Amino acid sequence: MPVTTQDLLTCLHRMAEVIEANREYLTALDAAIGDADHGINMDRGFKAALKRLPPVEDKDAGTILKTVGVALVSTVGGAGGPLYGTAFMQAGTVLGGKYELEPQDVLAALDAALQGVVMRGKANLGDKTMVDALTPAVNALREALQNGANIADALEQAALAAEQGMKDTIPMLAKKGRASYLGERSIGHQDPGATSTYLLLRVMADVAREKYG
Amino acid sequence: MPVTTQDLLTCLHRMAEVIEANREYLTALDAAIGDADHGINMDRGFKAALKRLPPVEDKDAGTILKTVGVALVSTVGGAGGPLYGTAFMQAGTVLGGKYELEPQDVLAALDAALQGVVMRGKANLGDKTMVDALTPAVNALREALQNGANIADALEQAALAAEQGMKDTIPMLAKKGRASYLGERSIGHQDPGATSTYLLLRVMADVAREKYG
Amino acid sequence: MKKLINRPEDVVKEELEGIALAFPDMVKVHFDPNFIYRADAPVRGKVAVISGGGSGHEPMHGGFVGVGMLDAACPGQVFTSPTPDQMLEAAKMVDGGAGVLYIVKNYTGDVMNFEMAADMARAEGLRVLNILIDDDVAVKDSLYTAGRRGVGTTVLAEKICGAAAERGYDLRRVADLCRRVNINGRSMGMALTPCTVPMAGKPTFELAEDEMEVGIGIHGEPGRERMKLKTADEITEMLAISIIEDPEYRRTVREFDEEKGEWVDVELVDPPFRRGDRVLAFVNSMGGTPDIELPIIYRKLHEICEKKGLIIVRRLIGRYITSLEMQGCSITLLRMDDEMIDLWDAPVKTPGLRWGI
Amino acid sequence: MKKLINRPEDVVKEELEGIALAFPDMVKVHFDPNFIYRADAPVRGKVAVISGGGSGHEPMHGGFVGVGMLDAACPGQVFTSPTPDQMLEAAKMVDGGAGVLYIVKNYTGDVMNFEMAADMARAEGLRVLNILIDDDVAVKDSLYTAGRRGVGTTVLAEKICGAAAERGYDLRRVADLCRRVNINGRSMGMALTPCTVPMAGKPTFELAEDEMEVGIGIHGEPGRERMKLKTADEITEMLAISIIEDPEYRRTVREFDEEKGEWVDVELVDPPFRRGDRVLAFVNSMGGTPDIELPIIYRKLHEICEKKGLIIVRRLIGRYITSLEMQGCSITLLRMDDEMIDLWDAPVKTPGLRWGI
Ligand SMILES: Nc1ncnc2c1ncn2[C@@H]1O[C@H](COP(=O)(O)OP(=O)(O)O)[C@@H](O)[C@H]1O
Ligand SMILES: Nc1ncnc2c1ncn2[C@@H]1O[C@H](COP(=O)(O)OP(=O)(O)O)[C@@H](O)[C@H]1O
Ligand SMILES: [Mg+2]
Ligand SMILES: [Mg+2]
Ligand SMILES: [Mg+2]
Ligand SMILES: [Mg+2]
Repeated sequence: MPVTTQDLLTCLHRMAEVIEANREYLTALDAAIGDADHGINMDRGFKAALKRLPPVEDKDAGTILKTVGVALVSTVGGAGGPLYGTAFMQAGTVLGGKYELEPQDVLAALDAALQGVVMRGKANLGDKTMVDALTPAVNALREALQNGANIADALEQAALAAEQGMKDTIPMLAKKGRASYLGERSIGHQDPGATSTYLLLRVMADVAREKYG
Repeated sequence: MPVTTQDLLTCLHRMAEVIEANREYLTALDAAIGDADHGINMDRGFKAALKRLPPVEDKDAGTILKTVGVALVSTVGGAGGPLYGTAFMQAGTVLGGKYELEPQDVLAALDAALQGVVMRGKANLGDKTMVDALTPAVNALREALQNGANIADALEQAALAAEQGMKDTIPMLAKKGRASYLGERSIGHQDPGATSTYLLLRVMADVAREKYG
Repeated sequence: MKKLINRPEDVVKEELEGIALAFPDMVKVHFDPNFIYRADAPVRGKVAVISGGGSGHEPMHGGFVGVGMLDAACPGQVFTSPTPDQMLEAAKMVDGGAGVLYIVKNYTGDVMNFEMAADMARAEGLRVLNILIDDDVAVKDSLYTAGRRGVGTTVLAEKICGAAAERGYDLRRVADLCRRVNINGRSMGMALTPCTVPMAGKPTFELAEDEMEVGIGIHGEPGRERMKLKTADEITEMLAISIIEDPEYRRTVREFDEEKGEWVDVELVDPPFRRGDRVLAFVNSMGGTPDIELPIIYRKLHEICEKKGLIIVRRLIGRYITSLEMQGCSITLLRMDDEMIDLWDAPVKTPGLRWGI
Repeated sequence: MKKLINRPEDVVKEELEGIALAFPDMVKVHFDPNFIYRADAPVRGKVAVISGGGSGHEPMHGGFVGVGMLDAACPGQVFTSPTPDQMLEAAKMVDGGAGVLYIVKNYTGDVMNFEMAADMARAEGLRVLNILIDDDVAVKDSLYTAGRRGVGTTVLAEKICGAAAERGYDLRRVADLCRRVNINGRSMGMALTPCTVPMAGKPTFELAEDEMEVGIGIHGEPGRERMKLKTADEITEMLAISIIEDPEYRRTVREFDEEKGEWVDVELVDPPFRRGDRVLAFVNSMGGTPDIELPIIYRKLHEICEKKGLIIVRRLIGRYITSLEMQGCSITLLRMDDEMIDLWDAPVKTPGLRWGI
């Protein structure tokens, strides 16, 4: 059973809810090694994105994701805005014209999102950024699908990998973004961007499980 | 035995010590209903006055007191500077040329000091200022001397009256100086200027008792 | 106490040393007694305008010394009136032969010290007049208090009188103008936080996290009233309405009468604001307020003035008369006539206020 | 949290509304997307200079819009980079046909958003160049970090490039000048206290009564190092020596190559200071520092520069690039040549910086 644009919309609404619920948490993480705005920014962005969804709700997945990406770019600001905005826009590009998504489409979209983030931010694995959560998630998704997992199980693997990736940022010394200015003092703190990335993947896995698990 | 200029110098040195010892106390009183500088200002002034004494130590009481008054005017600032400065200068004026002071000279000097403060500051009794400590002190001194007390006992009466006058400022509503801006909120606090006036009179009484008591 | 200072007792001295090095094209500094004066003083034939007061209100007054504003400023210790010898020596240094105006904020200490200084200066043959600024509507009556404090209007009077002196007004005219500015200006202030005098080492008062002081002066003293914290709009409304609806204010002040050769009591009357008045709107930071908050205050003040029929013809927004790091603001409204507007617009070149030059 | 605001989420919007009302002779404000622009924009034939960044650094950048400085400023939320649509619409509004220079502080967010904006503007037919400011010597290497942050030199670059654009320099020349200002400027800052972002509601970090943060940026983030409090002289020495003895600094930055039509990596080198260099000395308050403390810092900086053989030819002392109510300071030294000095002295008329006009 392919994923529908309705599932995608459900997913986006739930992402907005989860981001709102974790607003203070993400901001507190950012206060420790950044500038205390990541949760606030993401929340503002997802709220704005939801507002722009109604006119495109019956459009293809690509249009929906690009709409979200553009909304994030124009309302989040900071590093998160261009990075998540680019991620959603790139994902939208590979899903142009599609109303039903096969597991491979989901993988292609998430992979495009990752490439977008790397293209925009030039972070390497281990730099203590969202890339450290997104990269293992995409890898886990690819592997699970190769091993014949259904979309729900595969996204669960991706979310678990993102969670592990997020936790792995704790001992890292930041080399990109604001946290890099702290040098050694960045060690011991979990990266806020990696955390928001995990939260979004957790939503995807949950929605998939509820529907297809 | 008349009071000598040596006694006067002892008195001035002790006044400087007492003001220094009560610097924080006077400042704290001023913080409650003023601007938290009375102790700091008085301490700066008396320290400066002591520095200017050596060249006039062998001069008459009038010269010594005027030197202190000028020093206070030019280093204390605030309301305290002109008020105490004028007090010492006026006291100096009535003691011009004198090297030995009879009890009546002491009374005349203190009375002149009071007149100077009133002339300069236009405060009435009950306005919650130094006048509320100085006025009863001068009255008590006059009365004690009329009743035949020696200078030590008479100054003790003056100091006790100043102390009572100082305490009596607590329930008063301030009508002069900074404290007047507080309106009702000035009630319940002891006036810093009345307190420093009492402290100076206490020194005079103590020095007189040690020598003539 | 956290401050960017060395020893607390050296703060004013080192500040003055820094000012001398920092603005050599505008001012010079004299030490013992301390005063800041115009680099090109004395200006021959020009009335010299001098002010002074405790330090800790920067840029006032030292930051307003320069072409088109003050000829000299006498800084006292932090929040403590300067002494007569400073005022006297400053007058002697900058007098250009046309006399000296002392602009004095109405605080007991400032008033008494400037009166002594004026007497001493006259004894040395100078012509000196003192004009008081007493514009703080938080002080209601003058009978049971030391009278209204001098606050925001002081800055405006220094600018306008400085421009007048620069234009060649004689001493009497500059003094009359200063009095006119004073009776047309009204102010009120509030504080979110106290401040710490370096020599005292601890805050001048304590405020709970949800409290503010309303009707403060500029010396870190507690205000007229302690209230629960309100929004910027509510605070602005409270201050602005207190100013705009303040009734006629009468009091006597002491001025020196040159004909009689003595100090006399003069009755002054501040007329209340009326619809159609043209005003300068001045939003002042108490020092520690982030600059992002001042336009928020101005926004509401603008709305209220419009509603009350006051026409804002000039504005001043920023930190001009401060209380160290105190957070809070004050509002001043000055009713202006054509002459005042013209003098306000005249060029000024000081470390703290500059335009047209 | 104690602030003169209404709802935290309305702070930037209401600030902008206030600015529009307060400085109508200098600037206008556009909403959705938000930007402040010169009242007389577009100026035909003049290169448009635009900057932007998070709010909370007032007067930077919005306070520097006006004749002789910026054509437009894009304010983000507090401490958050603005978004590409703001930068794009600002460029379209103020472009006078001679192209647009984006002056970008080197923070990941600012850099990415301005790059996206430049691409979008070029897609709409505008000529746009981006120049980075990365002058904070507290960031030692560029290989293991996002590179030096853009701090105090930004203000100086905006003034100097604004004057150059006003004089009719073409886009390439203004961009080259901006790069030259950047590689000749170095800064470092410190904080005595944190600050509170209105939307966050609590301080961005905690500091004990005897601690300070050294090597901070401008976003209320903790600095490079936490230390025991020192005296003003010791702090000034620490900052000044870090700046003056900073070795040659090499890094690659991304700039747009108009010939190739793509972004390219450019290697930049900041030459170290040498005896005999003429410098502009800039002492900046982080926002909440009482003005009385700044000359104390300048005094020591002056002494150190003299000892190190640097000749201070111009000075800027005050609050220009701030972090809300944070107490602390930053020092910037800019090596100047004749052209920069001349452009620095040129008239400027903005809410935050004004002279000669
Ligand atoms: N160059 C980069 N590449 C990928 N992610 C990055 C990069 N720089 C920063 N990030 C991510 O952005 C997050 C911070 O986002 P946010 O707080 O919204 O932006 P800002 O740092 O501008 O305040 C970091 O936690 C990190 O995961
Ligand atoms: N008009 C006045 N007459 C007499 N004493 C006064 C008057 N005004 C103030 N004082 C006294 O001065 C004291 C405050 O002195 P001080 O703190 O040195 O000056 P300031 O108020 O200028 O800071 C008050 O406590 C009061 O006793
Ligand atoms: Mg952040
Ligand atoms: Mg006092
Ligand atoms: Mg005082
Ligand atoms: Mg940010």
